[in-house]
Amino acid sequence: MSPHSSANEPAIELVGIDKKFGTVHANKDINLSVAKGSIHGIIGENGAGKSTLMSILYGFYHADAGEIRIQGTPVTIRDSQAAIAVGIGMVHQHFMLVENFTVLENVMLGAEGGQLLAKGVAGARKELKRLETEYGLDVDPDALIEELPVGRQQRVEILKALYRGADILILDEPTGVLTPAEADHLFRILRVLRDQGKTIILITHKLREIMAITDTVSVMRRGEMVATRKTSETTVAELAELMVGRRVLLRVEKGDANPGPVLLSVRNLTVKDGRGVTMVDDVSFDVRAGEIVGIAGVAGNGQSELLEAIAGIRKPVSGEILIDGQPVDSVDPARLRQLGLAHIPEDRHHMGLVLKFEEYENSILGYHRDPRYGRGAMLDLDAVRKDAEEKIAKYDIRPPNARLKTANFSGGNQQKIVVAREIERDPKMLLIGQPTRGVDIGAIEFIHRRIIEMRDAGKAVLLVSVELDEIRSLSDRILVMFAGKVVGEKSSDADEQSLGLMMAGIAA
Amino acid sequence: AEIKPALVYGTGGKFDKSFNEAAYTGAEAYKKETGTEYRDFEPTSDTQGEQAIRNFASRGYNPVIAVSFAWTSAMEKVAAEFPETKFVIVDSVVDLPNVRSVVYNEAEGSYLVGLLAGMASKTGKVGFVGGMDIPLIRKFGCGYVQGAKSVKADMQVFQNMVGTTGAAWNDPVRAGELTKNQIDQGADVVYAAAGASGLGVLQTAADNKKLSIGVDSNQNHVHPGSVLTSMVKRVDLAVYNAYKDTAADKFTAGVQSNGIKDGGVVAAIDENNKSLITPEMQTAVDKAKADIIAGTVKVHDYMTDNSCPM
Amino acid sequence: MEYFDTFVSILGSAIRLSIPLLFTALAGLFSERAGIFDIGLEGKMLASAFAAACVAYWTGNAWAGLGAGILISIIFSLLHGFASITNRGNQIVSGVALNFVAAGLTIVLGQAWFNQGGRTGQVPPEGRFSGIILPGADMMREVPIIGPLYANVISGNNILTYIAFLMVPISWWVLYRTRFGLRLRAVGENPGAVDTAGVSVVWLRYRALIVTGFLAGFAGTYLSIAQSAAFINNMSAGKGYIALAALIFAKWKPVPVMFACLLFGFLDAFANFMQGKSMPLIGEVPVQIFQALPYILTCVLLAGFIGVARPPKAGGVAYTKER
Amino acid sequence: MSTASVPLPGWISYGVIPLLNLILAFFFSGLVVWAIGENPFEALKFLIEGALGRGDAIGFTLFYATSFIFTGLSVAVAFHAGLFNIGSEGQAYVGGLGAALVALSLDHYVPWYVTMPFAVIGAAIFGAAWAFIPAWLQAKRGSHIVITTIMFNFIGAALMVYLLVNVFIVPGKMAPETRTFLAGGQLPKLDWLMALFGLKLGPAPFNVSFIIALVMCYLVWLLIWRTKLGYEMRTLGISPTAAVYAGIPYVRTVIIAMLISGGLAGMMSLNAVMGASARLQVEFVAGAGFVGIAVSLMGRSHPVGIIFAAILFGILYQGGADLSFEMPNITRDMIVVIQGLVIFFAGALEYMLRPAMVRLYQTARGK
Ligand SMILES: Nc1ncnc2c1ncn2[C@@H]1O[C@H](COP(=O)(O)OP(=O)(O)OP(=O)(O)O)[C@@H](O)[C@H]1O
Ligand SMILES: Nc1ncnc2c1ncn2[C@@H]1O[C@H](COP(=O)(O)OP(=O)(O)OP(=O)(O)O)[C@@H](O)[C@H]1O
Ligand SMILES: [Mg+2]
Ligand SMILES: [Mg+2]
Repeated sequence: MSPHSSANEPAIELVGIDKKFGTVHANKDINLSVAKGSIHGIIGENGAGKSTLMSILYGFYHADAGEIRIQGTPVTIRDSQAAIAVGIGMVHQHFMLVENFTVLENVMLGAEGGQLLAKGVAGARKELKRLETEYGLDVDPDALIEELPVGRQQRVEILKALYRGADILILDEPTGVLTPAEADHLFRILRVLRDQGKTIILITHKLREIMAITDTVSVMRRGEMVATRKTSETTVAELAELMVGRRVLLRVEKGDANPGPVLLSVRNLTVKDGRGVTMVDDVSFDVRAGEIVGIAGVAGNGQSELLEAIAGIRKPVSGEILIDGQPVDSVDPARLRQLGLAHIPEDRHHMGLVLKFEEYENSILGYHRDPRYGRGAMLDLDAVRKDAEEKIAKYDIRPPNARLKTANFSGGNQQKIVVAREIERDPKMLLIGQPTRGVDIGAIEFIHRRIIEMRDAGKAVLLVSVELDEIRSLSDRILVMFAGKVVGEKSSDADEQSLGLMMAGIAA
Repeated sequence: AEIKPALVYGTGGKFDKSFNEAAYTGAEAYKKETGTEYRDFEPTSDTQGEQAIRNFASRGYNPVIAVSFAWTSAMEKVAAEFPETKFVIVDSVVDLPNVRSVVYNEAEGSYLVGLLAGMASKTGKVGFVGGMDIPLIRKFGCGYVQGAKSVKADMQVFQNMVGTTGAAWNDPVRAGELTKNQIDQGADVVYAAAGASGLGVLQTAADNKKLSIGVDSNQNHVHPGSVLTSMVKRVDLAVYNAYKDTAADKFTAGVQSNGIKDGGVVAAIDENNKSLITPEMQTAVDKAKADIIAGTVKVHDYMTDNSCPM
Repeated sequence: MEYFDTFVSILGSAIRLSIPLLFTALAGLFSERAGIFDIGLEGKMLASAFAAACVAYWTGNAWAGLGAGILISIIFSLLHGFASITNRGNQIVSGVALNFVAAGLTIVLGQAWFNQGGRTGQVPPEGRFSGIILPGADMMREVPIIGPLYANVISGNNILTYIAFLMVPISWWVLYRTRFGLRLRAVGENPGAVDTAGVSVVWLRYRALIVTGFLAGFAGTYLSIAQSAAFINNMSAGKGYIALAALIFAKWKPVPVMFACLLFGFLDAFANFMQGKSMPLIGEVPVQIFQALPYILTCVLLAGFIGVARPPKAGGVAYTKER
Repeated sequence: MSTASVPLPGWISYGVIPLLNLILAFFFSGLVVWAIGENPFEALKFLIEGALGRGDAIGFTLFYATSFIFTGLSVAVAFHAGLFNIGSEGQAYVGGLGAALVALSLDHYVPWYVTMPFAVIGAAIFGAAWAFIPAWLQAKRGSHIVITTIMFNFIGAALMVYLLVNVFIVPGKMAPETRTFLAGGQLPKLDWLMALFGLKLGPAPFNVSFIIALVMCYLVWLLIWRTKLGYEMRTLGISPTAAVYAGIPYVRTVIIAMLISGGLAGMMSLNAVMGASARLQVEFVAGAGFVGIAVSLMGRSHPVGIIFAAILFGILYQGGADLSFEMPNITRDMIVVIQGLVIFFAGALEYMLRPAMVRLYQTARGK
C-alpha cells in the first residue's frame, strides 16, 4: 500500500457496537470511522469503555451487537488471530508480555513461522533489525522482559504488532507509564508509522498528547461515543467539557475555610509500586483541621499510591507520616483508624467493600473490632444492623435493605455505603479517593455536601480525584501531582487552564 | 446336621494365590463333597471385617470362619455377642468358649524350607522378605534362618520387611525391589512371607533367574522352575475340618496348634518343582521332619520370647 | 569393593524406583507449565496402571497394555481439562476428585472382572516389559568400576526405563525448541499474551493436558506391567504426589526434574537398603524417616530456604477474559 | 453477554444446583454399577436399606457421619478464610495421638466424662499443631498450602506409624496399636438416644462424640457468623484486598484459621479412637479427612449443610458396606467412586450448570 493514499478513505468503521459485562453496559451503540493513514485519538474518563471498544476491535472480546468494517469490507473478528489477519495490531493498556521470556520470544509468540523455533529465529532477528533501522525501535532481542524498563517493554509490544505486519495499530494509554522524554520518542515513532501509511488509534487521558499528535479525536463518556472532532478544529477546553460532560451542574455551596492545627503531615514520602517503580517521589505537605486539601493530577501520577501509603495499606520506602504530630511507624490500617483516620478508598469494589457481604456487614468493615458492635470476641448483629439501618436512612441508601447483598446495590449506592461508614465514625482526618467515580449526579451532590460538613466540623480532609471540577469545587487548597512529585500548589479559585497545564507537567 | 457356613477372608483378597486362597480351597472342597453352599466375603478394611463377621453371625450363619490375625479384636467382640454361633479364627488366639483358634507352627515349616534353601544355594547366601513387620512374620523368618544355618553354619541370611502397615501385604513393587537388593547382595534363594506382596518376590526371582520360596498356599505353579518350594499352611484343612466338625456336632473350641507332626505345615513338592529338588534334599527334608517330630531338633518359636537366637 | 557393589545395587534400585516418578513429573511439567495445576497425577498413574494390566493380561501384548494405559490417562486428563479449562472449575478440586474416581474405579472394576480383591490377573511374560541386556553387558561386567555400572545399572532395564530417560531431552526440546513449547510456556505465564497473539488458550491448554496424560500413562504402565506383573490396589501408593514434589523441587524444569526424581528414587532405594541396618554414630534409623524425607524436603523448598521455587505465574487460575 | 455475574436466588444456588450436581454424580455411579453387570436400582435399594433399614444400620451411618462432620467443619473453616486445607486427613491422624495420650494416662483413674474434656483438648491441640507448620509457611513464606498440607499428610503418616510400631505397640501383639483403653478412656455409646426413637443401636459404635460434633457445628456457626474473628476470616476469604484495607492481619488470621481447622480435624479422632475401637490404630482415619472435602463442598461450608452432607456420606459408607455384602461384585470402593464423582460435579463442575440455570431462570421470569 502506498503511503498517503487517499487519506479520507476509512481504514476502520465501527457500526452500532454494543457490549455488556453482566449488568455493566460498557459500550452503547458505538459508531466510529477512522481514516486511513491518520492518527485518531480516543479520550474518556476511567471506565468510559475505551479499552472495551478496542478489545472488541482486536477480537479479544465479542460485541453483543454491531459490525466492524476494515478497509471497507465487513469482517467478523472472532479472535485475535482474525484481527491480526486483517492487519490489526494492538498495544494493550496492561502489557501482554511474558515476563520471563526474551524480547525475541515475545515477538515471535504466535508468529513463529513453523513448528520448530530454530527456523523462525533467524528470520525474526533479521526482521527486528529491519524494524529497528526503519523506525528507530531499538531493543536487545535477547534481553528478558522482566529486566527491561516499562518504556522498552512497550516498544516490544509495538514491535510485536509490526512484526505481524499490522497496518492498523491500536495503542491503549501508551504514555501512562512513560516519562515525557519516552513519550516524545514514542510520538516520533508514531508519526513515522503514519507517514508510511499505517493507521493508528491512540487512547489516552492526556489532552496535551491528543493536541500534539492526533489528526482526529473522539470522546467517550459512560459507554457512549459523544463526539468526534478534527484535532485542528477543537480546543483542550472543549474536549475536557465533552469528556466530563457535566461541569455546569456542580457548584457546591461552601463557606470559607477555618484552618486549625496541622493534623496530618507528610514528610519526604517516597513510595514504590509492586513492580518497584517509584510512584511517589519525595512528597511533603500538611493538612490542617478544618480544611480540604485536594490533590489534582492525571491518573497514574502517584496519587493512588500516596493515598494508600497514608492509609497504611502500602509500605513507604522512606519518609514520614505524622498524625497529630505523632509519627506513624507501623503499616497498620486498624491502628490508624483508632488514631482517627478514616479512608474512602478509590477502588470500592476491591477495597472499600466486600461485594458478597450483605450491606450491614460492609457497614462495619474496618471498624468491626469496635466494642459498640459487640463485646469481647462476639459480634452483636442486632447492634450492627440497627447501626446500618440508621446509616441507610440518613444517607438515603437505596434500596433501604441492610440484608441485601452489596453487589446488588448500584455503584452510587455502594459508594454511599462506604461514605456513610467512614464519615459516621466521626474521624479526625478523612482520606478520600475518587469519591464520586461512577456515581450519579444526585449522589455526587449528597457526598460533596457531607465532605464539606466534615470540614466545617473541624476535620482534616485530603481529597484525591482525577476530576478537576470536583477538586476545584471542594478543595480549599489544591496540590498538583505529576510524575510522583507535587509540582505546585494553587488556591481553590485557580483557573482551570493553569491547573491543566500543571497537571500535564508543564509548569505554570 | 445341615450347616450354613460362612467365610471371611483377610484383606489380601480371595485369590491371593496364598493364605486366603487356601481357605477358599478348603471351603470349595467341602462344598464339592457335601453340596453345602457357603457364603464368603472379602473385606478391604478393618471396620469392614468386623461388620462382615457380625453380618454373618446375625443372619444365622454357623460356623463363621475368619482367616487372618487382623480379625482378632473383631472376633473377640462379635463372638461374645453371639454365644450360640461357632467361630473359627485362623492365625490368632481368641479365648472364648465358642471360638476355635487355629494356629500353625510356622517356625517348623519355615525351618524345612530354610533347609532346602540352604541346600539349593550356590552362593551361601539366601534371603527372606516378610510382609508387615509383626511378630508372626518374624517367626517365619526365625525358623527359616535356623533351617538355612542347619545346612551351613556360616550361611548368610538377608532379611527385609516390606513395611509396617497393612499396605505391606499389597506392595509387590517394594517387595520386588527388596528381593532385587538381596539378589544383588548375592542371595540366590528368596523366601517370601508377605501375602500378595510375595508375588513381587516370586516375580523378581524368576526375572533374575533365581529361586524363590512361596508361602501359605502351594505357589510352586506360579513360576514353575523358579519356585523352589512353598511353605504350605493347610488352612484349607482348617476350614474344611471346621465345617465338617460343626456338621457332625463335633465342634471343639480352644487352641488347635498345627505343626509338622499334624501335617499342618509342609514343604510342598510337586511336578512343578520336582526338577529342583535333588534326592539329597528330599532325604534331608524327610530326616529333618522326623527329627522335629521326635524332638531331637527343636525349632525356636520367635513369639515365645520375641527374640531369635540366631 | 563390596561397598561399591552395594552402591551399584542401590543405584540400580534407585533407577527402577525413579522411573514412574520421572514419567509422572514430566507429565506434570507439561500441565503446570501450561498453567493447570495437576494434583490428579496420582489418579492418572493408578488408572493407567490398571488399564495397562487389564489389556496386557487379555491380549498378552505389552504394547497394547501401554496403549491402553496412555489412552485412559489421556481421558482422565481431558476430564480435568473439561472441568478446569472449559468450565473454569477449581483445578485442585478437580484433581482431588479424579484421584478418588481412579482409586475407587480401579478396584471396583478389578474386582468385577478378576475377583481377586481388586487385583488383576497375573500378566503373562509376553504381556510385560522385561529387562533388555544391552550389547556387551556380560563382557563388560569384569571391567572394574564401569563394568558393574554398565552391566547392572545401565543395562538390564526394560524399554520403558530407556524411554523415560529419553523423554527428558525430548521434553526439554519440545518445551524450548518448538513452537508448541514456546506457546505452552507462555500460556502458563500470561495467557493474555497468548490470546492476543492470536493463539487459542483453551486448545493450547488442552493439548498440554493431552501430553500430560500421554506421559502419565507410561508411568502407570511401568508400575503394573514392567515393574510388576499385575495391577494391585492403590499400587501408586502416593508416587503421584512424590512426583509433584519432585516437580516443585526441580522448579518446573525438565533436566532438574530428572535429577529430583533420581534423588527421590535414591532415597527410596537407600531406605530399603538401610532397613534394619545401623548407621555410624546415629544407630538404626527408622525407615519412616527416609519415607518422609521427600515430603520434608519439598516443604523446606517451598518455604524458600533452598532458593525460591517460582511456579508458573498463571498456574491454578482459570483464564477468563470477561469477569 | 456473559452470565457469570448475573445473580441467582439462594434457593437455586444452594438448593437446586447442588441437588442436580448430586443427581449427576449418582447417575454416573449408576452407570458404573450397570457396567459391571448389576442392577443400579437394586444396588440403590440395598444401599439405602443397609444404611437406614435397622437401628444398628442407622447407628453405623451416624457413626461415620460423626467423623465426616468433624472433617467437613475442618475443611469449611479453612475455606472461609480462603485456605484450601487438604491436610485434614493428617491432622486427624495426629490428633488421634492427642486423644490416645489422654485416654491412656487417665483411663485408670477417672470415669469417661472426666477424661472427655481433656481428650477433646488433646485431640484438638495435636491436630492444630499439625496444621501449624503449613499455616505458618503459607502466612509467612507464601508456600502453597495445598501442597504443604499434602506433604504433611505423608509426614504425619510416617510419624504415626513410627510411634505405633516402635513406641505404643503392646509387646506380643501383632498389630501396631496401643493397648485397649479402659472404660475411663472410652466414649460411651448413645444407646439411649437411639432408644428414644425406638431403635436398637446394637453393636454400632455410635457414641458421644456425635454430640461433641453437633456442639462443634454450633460453635463453628457462632465463630464464622457471630464473632469478630469469623468476620475477619470471611473478609479475608472473599476479598484479600478488602482485608488489607480493613486492617485485618493476614498472618494472624491465616494461622488462627488453620489452627481451628486442624483442631476440628483432630477431634475426628475422638469418634474413631475413643468411641469405636478404644485404641489408637494405624490408618484409623481411613480417608475421612478427604471425605471432609466433599462434605464441605456439598454443604457449601455451612454447618447445617455439612451435617446433611456428612449424613449423606455416612449413608454411602454404611450402605456401601452392606451393598458390597449383598452384591459381592460391587466392592465397597464403589463408595470412593461416588465420592469422587460428587466432588467432581459439586466442586470442580459447580459452574457447569449455572449458565443454563440463569437462562432458565430468566425465561421463567419472562425477561
Ligand atoms: N472483563 C470485564 N468484565 C466485566 N466488566 C468489565 C470488564 N472490562 C471492563 N469492564 C467494565 O466495563 C466498563 C468499561 O471499562 P473499560 O476498561 O473499557 O474502560 P476504559 O475507558 O478503558 O477505562 P480506563 O481509562 O480506566 O482504562 C467499566 O465499568 C469496567 O468496570
Ligand atoms: N460487580 C458487580 N457484581 C454484581 N452485580 C453488579 C456489580 N456491579 C454492579 N452490579 C449490578 O449492576 C447494577 C447497575 O450497577 P451500576 O454501577 O452500573 O449502576 P448505575 O446505573 O451506575 O447506578 P448509580 O447511578 O447508582 O451509580 C447494580 O444495581 C447492581 O445490581
Ligand atoms: Mg482502559
Ligand atoms: Mg454508576
